[in-house]
Amino acid sequence: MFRFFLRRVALTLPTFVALMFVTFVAVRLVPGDPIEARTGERGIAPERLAQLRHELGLDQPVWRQFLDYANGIVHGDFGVSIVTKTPVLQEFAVLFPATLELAFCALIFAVVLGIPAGVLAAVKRGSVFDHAVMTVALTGYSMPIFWWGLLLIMFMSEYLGLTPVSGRMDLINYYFEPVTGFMLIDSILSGQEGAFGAAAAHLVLPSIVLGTIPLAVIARMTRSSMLEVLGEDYVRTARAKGLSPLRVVGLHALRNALIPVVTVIGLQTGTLLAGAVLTETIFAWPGVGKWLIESIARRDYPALQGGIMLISGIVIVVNLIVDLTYVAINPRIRHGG
Amino acid sequence: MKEPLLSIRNLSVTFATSRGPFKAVDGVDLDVAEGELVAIVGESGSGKSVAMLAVMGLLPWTAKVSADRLAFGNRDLLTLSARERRKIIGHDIAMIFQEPMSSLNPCFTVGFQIREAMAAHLDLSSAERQKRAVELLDLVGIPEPERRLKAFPHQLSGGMSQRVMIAMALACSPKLIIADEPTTALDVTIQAQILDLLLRLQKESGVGLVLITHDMGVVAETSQRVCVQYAGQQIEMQGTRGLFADPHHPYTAALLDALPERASGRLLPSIPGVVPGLADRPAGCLFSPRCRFATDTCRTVPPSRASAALGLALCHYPLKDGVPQHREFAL
Amino acid sequence: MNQIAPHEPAARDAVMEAVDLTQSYEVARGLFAKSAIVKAVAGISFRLAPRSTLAVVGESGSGKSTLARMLTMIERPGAGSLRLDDVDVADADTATLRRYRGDVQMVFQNPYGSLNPRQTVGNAIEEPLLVNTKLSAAERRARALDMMARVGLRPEHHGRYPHMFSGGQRQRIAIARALVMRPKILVLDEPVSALDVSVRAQVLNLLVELQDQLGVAYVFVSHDLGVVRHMADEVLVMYLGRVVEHGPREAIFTAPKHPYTRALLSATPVADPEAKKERIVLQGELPSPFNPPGGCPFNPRCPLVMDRCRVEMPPTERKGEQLVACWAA
Amino acid sequence: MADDQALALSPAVPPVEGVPAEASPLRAFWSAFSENRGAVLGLAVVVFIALLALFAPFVAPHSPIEQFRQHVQQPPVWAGGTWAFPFGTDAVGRDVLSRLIYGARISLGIGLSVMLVSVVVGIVLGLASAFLRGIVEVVVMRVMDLVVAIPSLVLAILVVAVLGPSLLNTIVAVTVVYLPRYVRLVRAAALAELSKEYVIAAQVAGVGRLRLMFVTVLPNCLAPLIVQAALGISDAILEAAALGFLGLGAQPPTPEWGAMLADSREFIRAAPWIVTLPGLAILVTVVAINLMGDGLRDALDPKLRRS
Repeated sequence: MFRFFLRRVALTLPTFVALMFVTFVAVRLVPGDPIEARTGERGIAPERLAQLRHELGLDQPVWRQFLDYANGIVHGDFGVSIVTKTPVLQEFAVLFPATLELAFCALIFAVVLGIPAGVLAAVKRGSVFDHAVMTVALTGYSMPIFWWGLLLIMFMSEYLGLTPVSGRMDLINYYFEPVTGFMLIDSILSGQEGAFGAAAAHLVLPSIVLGTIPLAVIARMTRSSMLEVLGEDYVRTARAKGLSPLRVVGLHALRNALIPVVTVIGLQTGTLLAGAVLTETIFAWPGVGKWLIESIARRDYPALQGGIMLISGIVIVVNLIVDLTYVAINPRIRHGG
Repeated sequence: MKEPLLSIRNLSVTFATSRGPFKAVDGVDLDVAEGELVAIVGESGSGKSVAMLAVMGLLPWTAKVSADRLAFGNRDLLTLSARERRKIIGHDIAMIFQEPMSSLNPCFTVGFQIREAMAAHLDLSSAERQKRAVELLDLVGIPEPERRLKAFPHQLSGGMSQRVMIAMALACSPKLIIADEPTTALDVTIQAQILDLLLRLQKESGVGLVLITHDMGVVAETSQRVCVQYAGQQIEMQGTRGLFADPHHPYTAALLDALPERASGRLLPSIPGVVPGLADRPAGCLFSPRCRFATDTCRTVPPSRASAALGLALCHYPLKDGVPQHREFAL
Repeated sequence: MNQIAPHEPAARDAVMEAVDLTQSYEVARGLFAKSAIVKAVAGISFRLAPRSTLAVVGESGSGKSTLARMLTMIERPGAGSLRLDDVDVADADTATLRRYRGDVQMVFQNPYGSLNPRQTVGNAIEEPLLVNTKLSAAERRARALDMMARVGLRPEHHGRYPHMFSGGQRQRIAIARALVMRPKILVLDEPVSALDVSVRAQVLNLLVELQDQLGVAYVFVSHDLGVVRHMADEVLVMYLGRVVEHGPREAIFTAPKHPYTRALLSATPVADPEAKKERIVLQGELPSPFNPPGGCPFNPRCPLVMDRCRVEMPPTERKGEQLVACWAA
Repeated sequence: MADDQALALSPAVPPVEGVPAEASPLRAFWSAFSENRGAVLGLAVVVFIALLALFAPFVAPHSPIEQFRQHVQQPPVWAGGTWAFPFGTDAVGRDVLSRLIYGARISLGIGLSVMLVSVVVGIVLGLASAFLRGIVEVVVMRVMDLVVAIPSLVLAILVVAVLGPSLLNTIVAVTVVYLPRYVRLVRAAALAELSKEYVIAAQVAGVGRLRLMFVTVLPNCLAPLIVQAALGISDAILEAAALGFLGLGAQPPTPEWGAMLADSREFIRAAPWIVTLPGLAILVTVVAINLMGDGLRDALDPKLRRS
C-alpha cells in the first residue's frame, strides 16, 4: 500500500512541473508587457523601466526566470496581484473557502439525489421512473448552467421572492468577522439569531445550479454501472442463495457498482471548479471563480497565473486522493493481483 | 421409484427479443429423486442452463416461464410467492455455476459469502456460522480453512473458487444441487478433483444432483440418467448405460459418433449444418435438416414423444440398435 | 540438457526444428509487489516432419500458447534456435523473417475474436496475398475463391462479414486465411475447443482432408486428449513450461511413462460408462509460475515423488519409444 | 503439391450452407437507431436547426445586427408583440429571431470545427501512442493528463487570455480542452483492439504497421469515436456559449447565443424573453444532439445494444 502511495504521488510530480511550465509560458505569451500593464498608458522613463525590469527579474535569461518562478511556487510564493498589491496566495486563501463551501454543497446535492435516482432507475429499468430520471439527467447534462442560474433567479428570487438574488450573506441585517471562512459555520459561531438561515438561503440556488451537471453525470453513471453489475455472475449467485432483493441490490450489486461511481464523483472536482467560475459570476459569489474572471478583466496576470496554478493544483491533489480511495474500496487492487 | 424431489412437466421458457419471441426451452420433462444424479447434456443453445435457471427463478424479466407442473417436493414453484420461493432457493435447492471466478462477489471475503447463505436460512449464531464455514471449507478440501475464510475471491484459483462455491451450496444442507457446467472453465486435472468431490459429497449426503454439461465424457463417468437437449427441446432421456449403448434419437446417436474417442476412422462421422437459430427454425422436427434419416414427415410434422422403452425420444422414427423404427411396429 | 535423439521419420527431412526454445517474461505482480521473471517455456526441442501432426498437450500455464507464439514468430524466442528448412529464424533479420512468414501460419482458439469484424470474408482471406505477394487483384480473388471452396465456403460468402457466420464456419474462414499462402506449417492453437461436438467433428475432418490435399504439417496445440489422440502423429506433453514426455501417439496413449501424462490421461473423462479405469486424481494445483518448485516442476503433485525429485531436474531420456523427463519412469 | 486434386470435399466435411445474406450495414444501423424514438426526435431537431443555420440569410426575417431604434425591447408576438418581430427585439432593437437563427450558424460551426479538429488530432495522437508506446506514449499521455488537471473552463479562459477573445480563439480554446477525451478514447480503443486475436492474426499474415494501424485497427475503434464526436459537438457548443457569456468568446455584435445572454442580463426583469430565448436555443440544440448521441451509442456499441 505504501509503495503504491509513493508511486502514485511520484506520478503527479511531472504534472505539477508541467503545470508550472504552462502557466509560466502562457503568461509570457500574453500580449502586452507586464510593466506597461503596471504603469498604464502614461509612459515611463527608460531608467525606471530598467529598474522595474530588474526588480521583477525580467532582465534574467528565460530559464533563470522559470527556475525563480518554480522556486517561488515551491516556497508558497505565487506572485503579487498587480491591482491589489497583495500576495496571490493570500487573496486566494481568503476567497477559496467561499468556493469550497459552494462546491461542497453542490456535490452533496448531486450525490444525495444522483445515486438513489440512478440505482432506482437501473432496478426499475424501462419503467416510467427510469425514463423520467434519464430525461431529467439528459436535460441537466445539456443545461447551459449560466442560463439555468438566470432562470432560477428570475423565477425563485424575482418572481416568487423565495431566495436572495446574490451574494453569500444578508449583510444589512447580519455582520460578523470571518473565522473559518465558511459562512455556514461562521454564522453559527456568531451566535446571531437567523444568521445561519440567511447563509443557507443564499447557498440554495448556487448549489442547485452548480450541482446540476454533476447530478446528471452521477445519476447516469450510477444507472449504467448498476445495470452492468446486475448482470454479473456474482449477483446471480447472491440471488441463488435466496437473499432478499433488497440485500442483493443494496449490498451485493451496489457495493460493486459504486466503485466506478466514486471515481466519477472524484472527477467532478474539476467540473465543479470550472462551473464555479460561471455560478459565482451569476450569483456575485465572492469566490475564486469570480476573482479569476475579474483578474482577466483587470489584466491582472500574476493573479490569473497564480490562481490557475492553485486551482489546478487542488484538482490534481483531489484526483490523487480519489485514486487512493479507489484502491481502498476495491479489494482487487488493495491486495495486489 | 422414490417420490421425486423435483418434478417438471412441459416446461417452456420464452424470451422477448427485439426480433420477436424466442423459445429457448420447449417442453422439458424431468423428475429428480433424492440421491439421484441426473445429467442434462446438450450443445450451446440447447437451453439446458435456461431450463434449470427457470427452476431457480433466476431468469431475467424478459423471460416468460410456463409449465404444466414445476414442483419441489409438494410445493408448486409456479404459484409460490417470491418470498416463499426464496425460502426454498439457496436452502433446499442450491446451484453451482460455470465460471467460479466471476460467480463470487469480488468485494466480500469468502467467509462473508458463505456465512451469508447460512444467515439467510438457518437459525445459527454468528459463532456457529463461523464454525460451520470452517467445517465446510474443510469438507470441500480447502487447506487452512480459517485463513481462507478471510481471503477475497481474486486471491483464489479457479479450482479453489469452485470449491468455495460448492461449500456455499452445501451451507444449508440442500436436498438438491444443480451444477451448471461446474468444470468447463477448469483444467482437466482440476476438473477431475472437482468431479470427484461432487460425486463424493453426493454419495455421502444423499443429495439429488442435476449436472448440466456438454461433455459426454463427464456424463458417462458421473450420471445415472441422462437427458439430452437439442435447440431447446428435450429429445431423449434414459439411463446412462442405455444411452451410450443404444441411443434412440438420431441426434444422440450422431453426437456420440462424432466424438473422436469413439471414432475408428481418420474421418469422423460429423453432423452437417448448424443448430437452427431464431430465424430458421424448421417446421417439423427441429433436427430434420441435419438428420440423415429424415423423411418428408419429419420435415413437416412435429414429432411426438416415444415410449420410455425408446428413451422418450422426440422422433418420428426412433432408432433401435441404430436402425430407425416405425413407431407403430415398435410397440 | 535436452540432447534429443531425433525421431526416425523426422530425422531425414524436418520442415521445422526447434532446439532448446526458451522464453521468459518479466511480469508485474500487482501494484505492490516487485515484478518477477517467469519462465514460460524452458528448453523445448522437437522436429516436425512434413505432412505430419505434432500435438502439444498441456493445461493452462503449461506454456503451450507461448510456444505457439514463438513458432509463428509473433514473438522471438528468448533463447534457443528455430529452424525452418534449415534456416535459423530465431534471430533472423526482418527480411529473412518476412520470407519465411508465409511458411508458418496460425489458426486461433476463439473464432469470434480472430476475425476482424470490419473485414469481409474475402478480404480477410486475400489480405496475406495482398501484403506478401505482387499478385493482381484478379489473381488474389481466384486464389481466395479456390481456398474458400477447399474449406467448404461458397463463392457468395466472399463479400459477407464474419458476424453472420457461426463459430464453426468462422473457423473455416480462419483456416482458409491461414492456408491461402500455402504455408508448410500450420500452428493450430486450440482450434476446436470453442466449438460444439457436432461442429468440432466437421472442422477436424476438414483439417484432415486439407493435410492430405496440401501436405501441410500441423502443430496442434490442445488440452483435449480425445482430439489429440485422433489427430496427432506425435505428442509432446508440457508441464510448467517444460516437456515432460514426447513420443509417437500410440506410445503416449497406451504406455505413458511420465506420472503427469498418466494422471492427465486418467483424469480425462471417457464417453463410455462401461469403461472401468483406475483414476489418478492429482492433489493440489499448478504451482505459481512466479515461484516454481525446485528440482522437477511436477514434484509437489507427483504420486511417485522421491527425495531426488525435489532437488534435481531430471534429464530428458529415451525410455521405450518416447522421451521422458522423470527420475521415476 | 496436390493443387490439381479435386476441390470437392468428401461427405465427411459438409459445405457451409444457409448463411443468410446480411442487410446492408447502413440499413442495419438505421433499424437499430430508429428503435430509439428519442434519438430520432433528436436527429430531426438537429437537422431542422442545421437547415436553419445553413439557409439563415433566406430564413431570417431581418439582419441579425440591424438595430430598429423604434422597436427597442418589443415583446414577442405571444406577449403582445407584432409579427414583424415574432420573438421580440433586444435592448438595442435587433430582431431576436434573426439573431437566434444566425446564432445557430455560429454554435453549430464551433461545435463542428472543434469536433473535426479533435477527431483528426485525436486519431493521430491516440493511434501513435497506442502503437509506438515508449516515449511517444508517455509524452502524449502526460500532456493530456495535464490538460485534464486544469478545470475545463479555467483552461479555456487561460487560452483565451493568451490569444485574446475572438470566435476563432474560442474554437482553439475549446479544442484544447476537449482534445484529451479523443486521444484517450482512441488510445484505449486501439489498445483494446490490439489485444484481440484478429490483430495478431493480421500480424501473422504479415500485415505491416501502417496497414495494421489504419486498415485493421482504426475501423474497429470508430464506433465509440463517432459517439464521442456527437456528444463532443454538444459539449463544445456549451463551452463556447459559456465563454461567450463571460465575454471571452465571440465579440459584439456577433449574434452568439452565450454572448446574447450576457448582453441581456440586466434586462432580466424588464424583458425576460431576451434572456430566456437564447438559453432555450442552446438547451434545445444540446439536448437534441445528446439524444442523437445516445441513440448512436445504442446503435453502434453492440455491448450496450439491447438484445
